[in-house]
Amino acid sequence: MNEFLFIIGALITLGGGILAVIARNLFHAALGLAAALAGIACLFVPIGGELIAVVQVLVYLGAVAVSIVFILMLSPPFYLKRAHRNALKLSGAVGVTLIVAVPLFAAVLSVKSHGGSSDFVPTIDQLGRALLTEFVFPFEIISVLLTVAIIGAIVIARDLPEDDHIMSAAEVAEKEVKA
Amino acid sequence: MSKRGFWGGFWSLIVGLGVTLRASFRKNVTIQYPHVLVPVSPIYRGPVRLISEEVGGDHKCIGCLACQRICPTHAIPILTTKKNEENKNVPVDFVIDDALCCFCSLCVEVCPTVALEHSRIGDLAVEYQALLRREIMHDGTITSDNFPTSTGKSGGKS
Amino acid sequence: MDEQLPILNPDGQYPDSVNSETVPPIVRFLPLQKALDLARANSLWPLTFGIACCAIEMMAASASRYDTDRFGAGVFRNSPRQADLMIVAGTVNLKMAPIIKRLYDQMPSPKWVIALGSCAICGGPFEQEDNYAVVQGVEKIVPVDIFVPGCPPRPEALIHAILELQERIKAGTTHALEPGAVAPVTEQPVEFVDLIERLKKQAQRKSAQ
Amino acid sequence: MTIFEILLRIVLAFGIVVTFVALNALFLVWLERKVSAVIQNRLGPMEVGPLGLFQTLADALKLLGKEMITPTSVDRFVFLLAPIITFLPAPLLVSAIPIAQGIGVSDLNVGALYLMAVSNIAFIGILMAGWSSNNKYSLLGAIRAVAQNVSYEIPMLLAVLTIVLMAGSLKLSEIVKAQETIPFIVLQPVAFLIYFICSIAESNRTPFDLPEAESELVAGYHTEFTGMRFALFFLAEYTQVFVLSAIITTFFLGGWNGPLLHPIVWFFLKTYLVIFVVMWLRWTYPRLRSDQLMNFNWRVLLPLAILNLLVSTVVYRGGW
Amino acid sequence: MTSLTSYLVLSVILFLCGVFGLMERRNLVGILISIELMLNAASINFMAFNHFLFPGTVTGQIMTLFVIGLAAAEATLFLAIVFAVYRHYRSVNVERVDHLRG
Repeated sequence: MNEFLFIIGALITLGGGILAVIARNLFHAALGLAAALAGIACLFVPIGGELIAVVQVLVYLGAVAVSIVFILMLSPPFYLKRAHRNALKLSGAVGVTLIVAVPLFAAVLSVKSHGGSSDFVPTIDQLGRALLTEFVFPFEIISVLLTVAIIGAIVIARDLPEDDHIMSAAEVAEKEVKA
Repeated sequence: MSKRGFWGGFWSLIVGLGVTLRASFRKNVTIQYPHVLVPVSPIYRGPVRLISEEVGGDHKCIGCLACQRICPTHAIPILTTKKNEENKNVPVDFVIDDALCCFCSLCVEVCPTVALEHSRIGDLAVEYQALLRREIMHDGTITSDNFPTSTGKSGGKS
Repeated sequence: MDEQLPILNPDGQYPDSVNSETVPPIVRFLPLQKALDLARANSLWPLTFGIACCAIEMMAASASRYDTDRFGAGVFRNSPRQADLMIVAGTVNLKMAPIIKRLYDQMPSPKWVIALGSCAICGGPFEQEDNYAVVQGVEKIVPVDIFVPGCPPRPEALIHAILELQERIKAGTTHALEPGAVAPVTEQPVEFVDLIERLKKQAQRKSAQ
Repeated sequence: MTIFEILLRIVLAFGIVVTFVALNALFLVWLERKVSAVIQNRLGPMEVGPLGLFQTLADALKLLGKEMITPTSVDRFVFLLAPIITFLPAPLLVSAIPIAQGIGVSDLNVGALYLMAVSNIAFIGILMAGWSSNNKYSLLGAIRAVAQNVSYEIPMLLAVLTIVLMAGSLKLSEIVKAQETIPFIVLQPVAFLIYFICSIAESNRTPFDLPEAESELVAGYHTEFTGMRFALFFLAEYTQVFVLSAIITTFFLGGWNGPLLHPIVWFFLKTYLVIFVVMWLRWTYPRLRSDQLMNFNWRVLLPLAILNLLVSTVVYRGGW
Repeated sequence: MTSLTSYLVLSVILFLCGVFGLMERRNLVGILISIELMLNAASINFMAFNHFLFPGTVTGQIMTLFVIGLAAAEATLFLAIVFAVYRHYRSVNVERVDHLRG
């Protein structure tokens, strides 16, 4: 069962990830991201992360991916247009990727799994206790960060010019009468 | 928030539910039409027909063309000849086009001999428009007083 | 922006089935055809679509006293993509004609049309040669299966039309279109350009006077 | 277990669940039409089968036989995928709900959160449907649907948290077991109300059916979908109604607990009762306006949910 | 199949996808998508190391939770900034956003 989940999850993740970076249309890229996030949630289940998988789907897929897609839908259509593929830029990107890839693969393949896998699945109780004892400080920081992020986002996105609101018919009439 | 405030609005939601619940216990008003015929008003104006006893029978039309002249939609084309021995008009072809008729009843009112009347048919649906053009009279004899027949399971008169 | 808009109707064209490809329905073999016809006959979803006074009778037919839902024909769909039956209820103006044609084209096959009332059948009170405003019968635009005379017809007449249509669907004698087929218009179709031409002529005549 | 056995089991379970979902949705559509008819003093479907019971079967068969139109200007791949993605959560959700003690496809450790999480997948499907149709009505419908769903998700989660707090577990069967004596609707009426309102909003039904508002947006995000593709949206909607009722039964009405009758009977009895109430609401209330919808969520439901969570923490877990 | 190496290889591939996208995309939202991919690669690593190297502890899982929380905050702010940038420059191409003072 675990292997099955891993294979499914890996396929979805890789497909989604690759789609997310090579899709010409940005909407497709966002959908690829969503697929990758769902696949990663699938991957978490075999390694004892049921809760994390569910949270991944809830927060990442349900909030982050949805809001990205949402922004794309609200935005003017040329958002979605991809800049013309430039051979120089493309080769640059491939080069950087390869440069990053070599040490990473070297590092990954040198890791030896000494402990071996175990069937230990942390309960929600354990996770909660750890969160509120050992990791209470970062936890609080995260909560403050989230609050600040929400307020900041509202402040940044709210910055509308004065005359940019949609006028009601009455207001229009009033304006015309004045003018 | 409305004038009644939050709780007033909340209460109105419950009142609304009560209204629909009470409505659902009321007797339904549906008339199961093809099985049960719908009662209509006694002055209901259905498609116009020429009063006659039977096919090939007698009729009161004297071919005065009053109905043809008054019809606002030209739904009653009549062909007459003076072949009568008293040298009076006699209808030869009498047609009523239901597709054009707007059921205004002017022809019935104007007819000096009360030869026309409104039938009480309320349901009429046909496959071809040509079927709506009823040739009531052909060559001076009434060929058909029937309304276009249909294959439908209904066809009842109201 | 100088960039081309890639989505949202790039050339202002509304997507319709005229420039769309069709996929044959999933179930398409003979033994099931009978059952399919029965199902189609008993589930005629009309398009929410009323033009004039006959629409009031159409509403009455679907309301409590007559209740077309008894025959499965009470599910009024708002999108032509999901409707099977188009009830043309009222006078079809020349200006409205292209829209009706488009709605008909957007409906998926098999689809049926009921012409409700004199105006939809042949122009009714507005029947006149060279009428500048009213289409002389919706038949000139879309193929009609059932004609319901009346001005306006009673709700029973509409129910009768639906029953009649059910019989015809079961017998397989409707104008229902197979996917990809071209609608057989029984009479000469209205040329929409005519309106402009006529208006021009009218204007010329006026200026001449 | 070999991989084929696993595959077989998954396919089998999925098949059973999808069959149940489809049949149940057919029944629910019939029920909806009957309930609406009763409330409007009509008869509803009568002619097809006894009391019109086969009406929805005829509808489904007809939709199968319909032509499937793919407009040329749509985003093909996304357009084809959207109905499937929207329908996908329905069987996934149904399979997580415990019908009775030990009966149910699976009883997850994190069941309560799983239900919340999986229903999120449908948003992506709705967004895909609305965007790919290349139609302004679809786009507006999808935007409204997702804005509404994401907003109502928050008080909904808080209400679920209250229930989890009461039961002390995320496992659905444990939550039901915790209600053996008193169902949570008695102890948590506010949470019940919040959850009920939010879940109706999540399933896009009247009075929250802005995404499909007929008078404004033709048919919302599924305007361009024909035949079976449209039927999948329809199935998804009615399954969502069933799922929301089943979840309310599990969380608040004590699940399968009940005297005399068999637990399964109790479960379905309660579920269909909630379904009836949902339909009753649909045929009673008019549609909200968009700003009313959002205001209600952010100004009433969310503070109420937070307050409820705090108060119930103090009352039930405060220790004094 | 479910070994540490397979998870790590997967995570590296995902990370490289993110790097490639980051280098190649010129659109702010595209860049955000790439960053999310990289963050997810990191959380796969956390989970895998926790499970295979330190069984019995929950540190990696907690870290993943933090990553998810951070990503949510980051996405919110990023999208708000995208809006602001678009409103100012009428473009979301990063190469056009080159003024320090508004």
